[in-house]
Amino acid sequence: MNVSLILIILLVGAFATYLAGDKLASKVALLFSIASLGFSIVLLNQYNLGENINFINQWINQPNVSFALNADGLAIAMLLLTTALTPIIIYSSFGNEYKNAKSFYALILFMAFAMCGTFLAADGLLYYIFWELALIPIYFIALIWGNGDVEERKKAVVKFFIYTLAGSLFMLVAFIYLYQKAGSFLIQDLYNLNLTASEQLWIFLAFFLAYAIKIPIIPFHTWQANVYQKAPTVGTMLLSGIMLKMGLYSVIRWQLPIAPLAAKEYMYIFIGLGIAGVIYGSIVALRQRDLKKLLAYSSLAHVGLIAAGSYTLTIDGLRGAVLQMIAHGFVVVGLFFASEIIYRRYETRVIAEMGGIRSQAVKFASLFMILVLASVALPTTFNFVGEFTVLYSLSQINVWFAVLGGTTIILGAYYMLKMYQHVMLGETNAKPFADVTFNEATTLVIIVAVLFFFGMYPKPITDLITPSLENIITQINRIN
Amino acid sequence: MNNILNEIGIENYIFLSVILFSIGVFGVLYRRNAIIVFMSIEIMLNAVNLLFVAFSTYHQDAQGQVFVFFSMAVAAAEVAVGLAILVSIFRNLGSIDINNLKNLKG
Amino acid sequence: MNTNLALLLLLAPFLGFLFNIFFGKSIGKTASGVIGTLTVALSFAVTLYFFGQISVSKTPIQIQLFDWIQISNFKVDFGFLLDQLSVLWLLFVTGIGSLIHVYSISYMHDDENMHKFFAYLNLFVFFMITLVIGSNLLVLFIGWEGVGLCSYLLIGFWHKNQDFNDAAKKAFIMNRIGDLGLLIGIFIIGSLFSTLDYATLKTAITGATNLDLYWISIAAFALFIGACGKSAQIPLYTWLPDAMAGPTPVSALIHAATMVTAGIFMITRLNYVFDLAPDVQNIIAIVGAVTSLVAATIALVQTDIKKVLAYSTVSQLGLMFLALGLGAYEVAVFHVITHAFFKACLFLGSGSVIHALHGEQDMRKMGGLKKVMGITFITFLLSSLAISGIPPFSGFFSKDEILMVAFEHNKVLWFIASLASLLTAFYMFRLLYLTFFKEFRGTAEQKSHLHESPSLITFPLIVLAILATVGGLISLPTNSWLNGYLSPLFSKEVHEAHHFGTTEYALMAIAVIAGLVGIGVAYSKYIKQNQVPVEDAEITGFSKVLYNKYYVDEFYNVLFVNSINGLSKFFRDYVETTLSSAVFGLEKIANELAFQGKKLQSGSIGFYLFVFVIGLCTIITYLFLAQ
Amino acid sequence: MNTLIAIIGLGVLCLLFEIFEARKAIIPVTIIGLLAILGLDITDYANPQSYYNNMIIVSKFSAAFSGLFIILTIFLVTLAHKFYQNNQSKISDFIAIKIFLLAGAVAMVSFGNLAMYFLGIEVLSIALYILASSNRLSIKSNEAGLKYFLMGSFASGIILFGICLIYGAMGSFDVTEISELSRSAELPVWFPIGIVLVFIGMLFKIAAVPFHFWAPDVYEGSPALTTALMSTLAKVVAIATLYKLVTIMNADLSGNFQMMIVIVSMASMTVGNIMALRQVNVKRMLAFSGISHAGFMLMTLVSTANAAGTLLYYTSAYALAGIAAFSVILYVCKNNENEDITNFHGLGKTNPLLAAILTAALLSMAGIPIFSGFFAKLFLFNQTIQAGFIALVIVAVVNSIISVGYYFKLILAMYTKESNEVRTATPAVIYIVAVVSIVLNIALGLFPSMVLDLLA
Repeated sequence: MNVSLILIILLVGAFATYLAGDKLASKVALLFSIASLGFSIVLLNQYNLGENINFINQWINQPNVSFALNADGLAIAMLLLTTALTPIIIYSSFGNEYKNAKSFYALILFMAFAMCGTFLAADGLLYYIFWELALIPIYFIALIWGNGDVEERKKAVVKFFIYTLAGSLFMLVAFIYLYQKAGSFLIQDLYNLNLTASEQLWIFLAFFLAYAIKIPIIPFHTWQANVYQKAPTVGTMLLSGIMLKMGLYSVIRWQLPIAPLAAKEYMYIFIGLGIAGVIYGSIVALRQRDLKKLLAYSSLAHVGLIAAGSYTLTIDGLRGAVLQMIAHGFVVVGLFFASEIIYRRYETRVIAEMGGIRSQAVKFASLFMILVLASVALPTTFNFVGEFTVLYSLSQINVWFAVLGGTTIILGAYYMLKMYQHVMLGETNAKPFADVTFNEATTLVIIVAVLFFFGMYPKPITDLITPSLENIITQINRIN
Repeated sequence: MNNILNEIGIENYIFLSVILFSIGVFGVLYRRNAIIVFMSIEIMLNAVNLLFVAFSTYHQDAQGQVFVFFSMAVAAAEVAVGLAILVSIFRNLGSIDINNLKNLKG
Repeated sequence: MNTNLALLLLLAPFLGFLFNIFFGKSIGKTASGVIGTLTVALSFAVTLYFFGQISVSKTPIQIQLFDWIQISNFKVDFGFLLDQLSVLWLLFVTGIGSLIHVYSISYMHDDENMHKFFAYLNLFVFFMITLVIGSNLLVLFIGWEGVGLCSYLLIGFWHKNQDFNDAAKKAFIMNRIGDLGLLIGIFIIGSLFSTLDYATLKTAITGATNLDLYWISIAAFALFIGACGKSAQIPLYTWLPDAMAGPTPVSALIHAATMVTAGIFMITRLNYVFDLAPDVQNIIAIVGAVTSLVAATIALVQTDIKKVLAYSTVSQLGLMFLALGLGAYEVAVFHVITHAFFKACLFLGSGSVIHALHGEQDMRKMGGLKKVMGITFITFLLSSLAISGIPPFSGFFSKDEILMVAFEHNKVLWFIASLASLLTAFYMFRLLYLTFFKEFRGTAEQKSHLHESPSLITFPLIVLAILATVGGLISLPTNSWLNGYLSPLFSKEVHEAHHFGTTEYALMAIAVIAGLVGIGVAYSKYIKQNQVPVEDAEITGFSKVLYNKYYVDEFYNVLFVNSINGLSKFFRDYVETTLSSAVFGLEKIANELAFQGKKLQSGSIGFYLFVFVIGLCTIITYLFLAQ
Repeated sequence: MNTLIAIIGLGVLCLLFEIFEARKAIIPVTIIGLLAILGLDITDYANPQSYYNNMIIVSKFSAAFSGLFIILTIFLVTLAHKFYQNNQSKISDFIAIKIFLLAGAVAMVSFGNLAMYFLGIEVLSIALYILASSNRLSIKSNEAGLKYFLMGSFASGIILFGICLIYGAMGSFDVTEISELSRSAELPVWFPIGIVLVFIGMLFKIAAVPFHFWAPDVYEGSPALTTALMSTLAKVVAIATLYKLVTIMNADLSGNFQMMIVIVSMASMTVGNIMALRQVNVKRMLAFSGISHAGFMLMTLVSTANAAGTLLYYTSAYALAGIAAFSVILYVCKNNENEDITNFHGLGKTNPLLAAILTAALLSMAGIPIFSGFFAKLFLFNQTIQAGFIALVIVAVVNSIISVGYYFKLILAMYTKESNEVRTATPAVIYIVAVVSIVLNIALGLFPSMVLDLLA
């Protein structure tokens, strides 16, 4: 019983979904995603019982590549995030009709497969392969099922693909270089390398390019807003909910421990970039006309904060970053779903064309409100726990970082409430707005429940991730 | 043994054939008529053949001469094919000026 | 036992909230109102129990529930601390809370979303309780933000009016600015003392030697910013007057009695921190004094009955901060309590008036109401006397103590404060005269409907008026029960009831005279010469500046709001496009190259061969002739 | 050796079938024959030795590559079945020519003597000239043929001259002797010159910059099937031979020489990719992409230490992807004379499977993981970095980014544009070839050791 089974379930699920045909595809996909969720919970148990759930197997002899999956607390946390969000996302899409649904849902599961692989891989090359694989399904999802003018969409999506690919290819070069040094791609061997400062700097930068584009950290974010806007909401959820976290996770798992000297040397620059992202993203979000674009920039701001937290190289920073990753994953999925709910009724994403919805759809208004509050990190929501920890870690580096990063508290409230006011409040809208359906309600309620539960009781997650984060910290602080 | 080659010196043979070869090359470069281009190529090949013979004498070794036959046969085959192509081009275009053949470009 | 009771105390309003949200609409307005009220009353009962226990045992009750947030050098757990301060606060939070709930049952009865109103009120009480009984700064922060949220929800309760929504948003965001300060303070305290728990913190500070005073004062300052946001002090006070957009009971409960005093609560809680930062204390004192004066001046010319009360609240809060800054925490607390009584009463009274006039808030259209609205008038009068500091009403004692402390420390501050209280007396009676005396200036249609409010409204008024009258008894200058009760909280010795000498009596006299002068001026102006404030258009000179609140809002708009929005527009339209075109630029270059390259691919064999030969020659040269 | 003989025998057989009026049988028999020959080749792989006093040296290297050639030929012959159905009369000739071409190819990788090498290269080239111009009535095809012929024979002249100089310096055509002699001290200056001339001739054959100009025109002009053959088989043969030459003659890879290779390979990949960006004709686009791939393959030459496996892997990955792509192109462009991208509009809807296959092929060429193209690049980069040419790798990386641009142009056309014509029923062979080749490609990706270890 080991983690490879998760990947198998999802892969088989993808094929099964494709074969199930357009009628059944969504159901089958949901089934398999739930199965994977259940299984990852089983894994969690085994892990807590201290059983060995890792999987390693020689793959290529020359060069020496092995199929190594390694599930520590951190990986399992991210695994749970993925396998929990996937069914939610799939379930949320029941309200839409997709042509050629079988391919659509198959791609979703395949993407989940790739992302889980990325989180689990303990071999550099394997990790890289999963990393790239995750790109292909989202590319097609955004391209084929996306919305808006085809030419525009093509431009945005191709830019996204090439841009991200460009980043990751340099990471590949870095990995090969490391391989030359270590004689293997296994993460443990890479950790044990003793690289000179300059080597570390170059490797760090190569990694950074890949991650900064994926996360995204300004000024590498230009692909984001357009793709979010053009992609179908399901795709946007996958991108913002899980895929961004791949980048952040990789920073913690690969970049920092492998090149700690560089990370320490230039810490301020990268924290600064993250915080700049916070402020920039928040300010740009203020004046967005398109709801999804606004959410995209808000998510730019949040991930900026998370990145800043990770680059503090303190246990608090990392812990906060991971907590915030999970929290943000849920809340952003909820918010994008809310935008989709509006779109289903009003056929528009332009904020100016909305307004006066609250008086027609009370349930929806309340749930949406809660999500907004969660995203501005109101205490008792999960996001507060993460944001608090991150800001605390920043204040440990330099209190001004905390002050600047903390502006997200103010600006975030500003643009989110402004958005809510113009989308939901005001004189009753002329166009009728049916309140949430059962499907929509349940989806949102699940998300909200998760946010509140872990907001009041994050201990389980904290206990899960802390040991592995401490290992990583020791890696970072190792003498070399 | 004193054969003529030692008196003249192998270098001169090389120079001669290089010159011939170059003439061929220039012919190929500057002539428009496909037939003449063929002939220039033939000059190139024959320049080489000459050098082959020279070397084989120089080394007192027959391989070179054998090789000449190879290359002649090959050249013949090439020309056969080439002429065939030319004929069909002439059928289609009514000219064999290679500067008229610019449909494929960009 | 205590744990369960504490949970009951906390969760009763929360359950009320849940119930009203989910079933409120179905069970009908009155029922939901009653349930909302009962839950708060229940908490009040529990509070009374704890009050008894504490005042007997004098030992705080600590309750740990569960681990909450894990930080490297400390962990924050979710727990309660019930001591003298928190229980005292609970008393008037839940007490006045339940009174206002009763009031609202009648007041909000015409509103279709009454159940939601009560749900929000309950939620507010829940968060307020959390804020008060939290055992550490982070639990306080939950309540802190929670009450902010509820005030947002309640100010924007009539969400169809975007102006109200703007006011709500403004309140929330200005609070958030303060919250950031509070957070920073929490961070610094956390990293200095590795704890956020009040008890541990207190021992840590009182026990410790060679404290890092520099950082402590920074922390104190940050915390003070937080308090400014919540308690509407300069520069973060502008949200409070706008917050009057909400229903009047909300103004009474949140924006007069309870929430706005959270800042004072926090500073009193952490008095041992602030005692270590004298500079910050000075700042607090000055800010408080200035705020009280500025707000009072603005209140002089306002014509909206609730706006006047709002600015008076700001000014009173300023006085409390003055006291805090001078280290007289118990005095501040005393004024908080008395203020809660009379200000709640005033707001509810104004609400009663507005209710009678069907939503009319402009004093220029009122007058002569004392004939029809007897009870409202009486209660209003009593509270006005109290706030004006006329003995023997409660306000007299509390305000007088503040002035005395001020006099001891700094004459200037004392003068400002006295001036402020003089003005207070003036504008309060201006309000009183314009509203209740002379002839009714409203429309005949309104006149026909004039009526005294129903008992559900008058009952709370009466209770509060009584409290406002006798509330001073809890801390008489000579023997103060309050000071004794609170003394365990304060690290430094509470200066006991002042030995009464001539100065003290002189000060008292001055204060009273000041109050009377204010009243007298108002009387001559509005009764004798029976002036009525002119229409907005005709306001001129300095009073115009006052009427427009010194143009502070406009100033803030230009300075912050517009600049940020402009920046946002600039980023959106220019920076974003430039950045993305930078990426597309590379693509363009490649395409241009391709375009040029296609010309090279000319299709001429001659050229191809030529390049072939050139390449050949270059390679040969490079390899053999270059050496 | 047996392989070579068998192949020629098969070629003759084809011609005989023509005489005996058994055209229907030709393709099946050829395929079966080729499969048999593949078996033979495997036995050759098992016991390497040399024949006819070193005229032919069968080594693991030659056998492995011959195997690849044979497999490619099988695919091409299978495709031919549909391609020539409209002019049945020529079929035997074309098949026979392909078989002889294969013979030349095998000779080129298993030569032990420059004479053999020269013959092989000429057999291959002449066969290609014929195939290029095989569409008599089309001017394009004629032009392609002539261009290829003129430049090809010019290149042959260069190669011949090079051989001659080598012979002059060494007095022998036997590669083993030459390599022994070349180790000895002072050599006449014209020995390295000869090597370089031969090298340049081969650069022409693999269409490396600046000897690449013929490729796009010829690829575009020739019949699609021939283009497929050129871009897969011919290119692979050429690069393999070049590799063998460089290794076996251990021509002194002096710093300059390596630098030359590096520059040429950089130039090839860059020019190829940039030029491909603006192409509308798919065959032409793939020609340029072939040029850039030639540049990639040249990277193996800078570190010949144990690059053979890598080269084999890269070539098979590239060729298999190429076959898959061309089988789709053959299907799409069957009815219309041009191969513009517009023909691919809406293929994603009208024929999802083929569209998916073409996508996979292109992704493999672009080097996206799980397709063998990615691993090919990976191993290549790995080796090159090992050899210390990091700059070259960086350029290669940048190029693979550019390449995505035009590969995706085709994918986008298939999935986002609306179809402009009704598709005819798809012949089974297309499916078979496409599916089998792409499956092989992915299999290589999943189990790279399968191929790598052949020449490890």
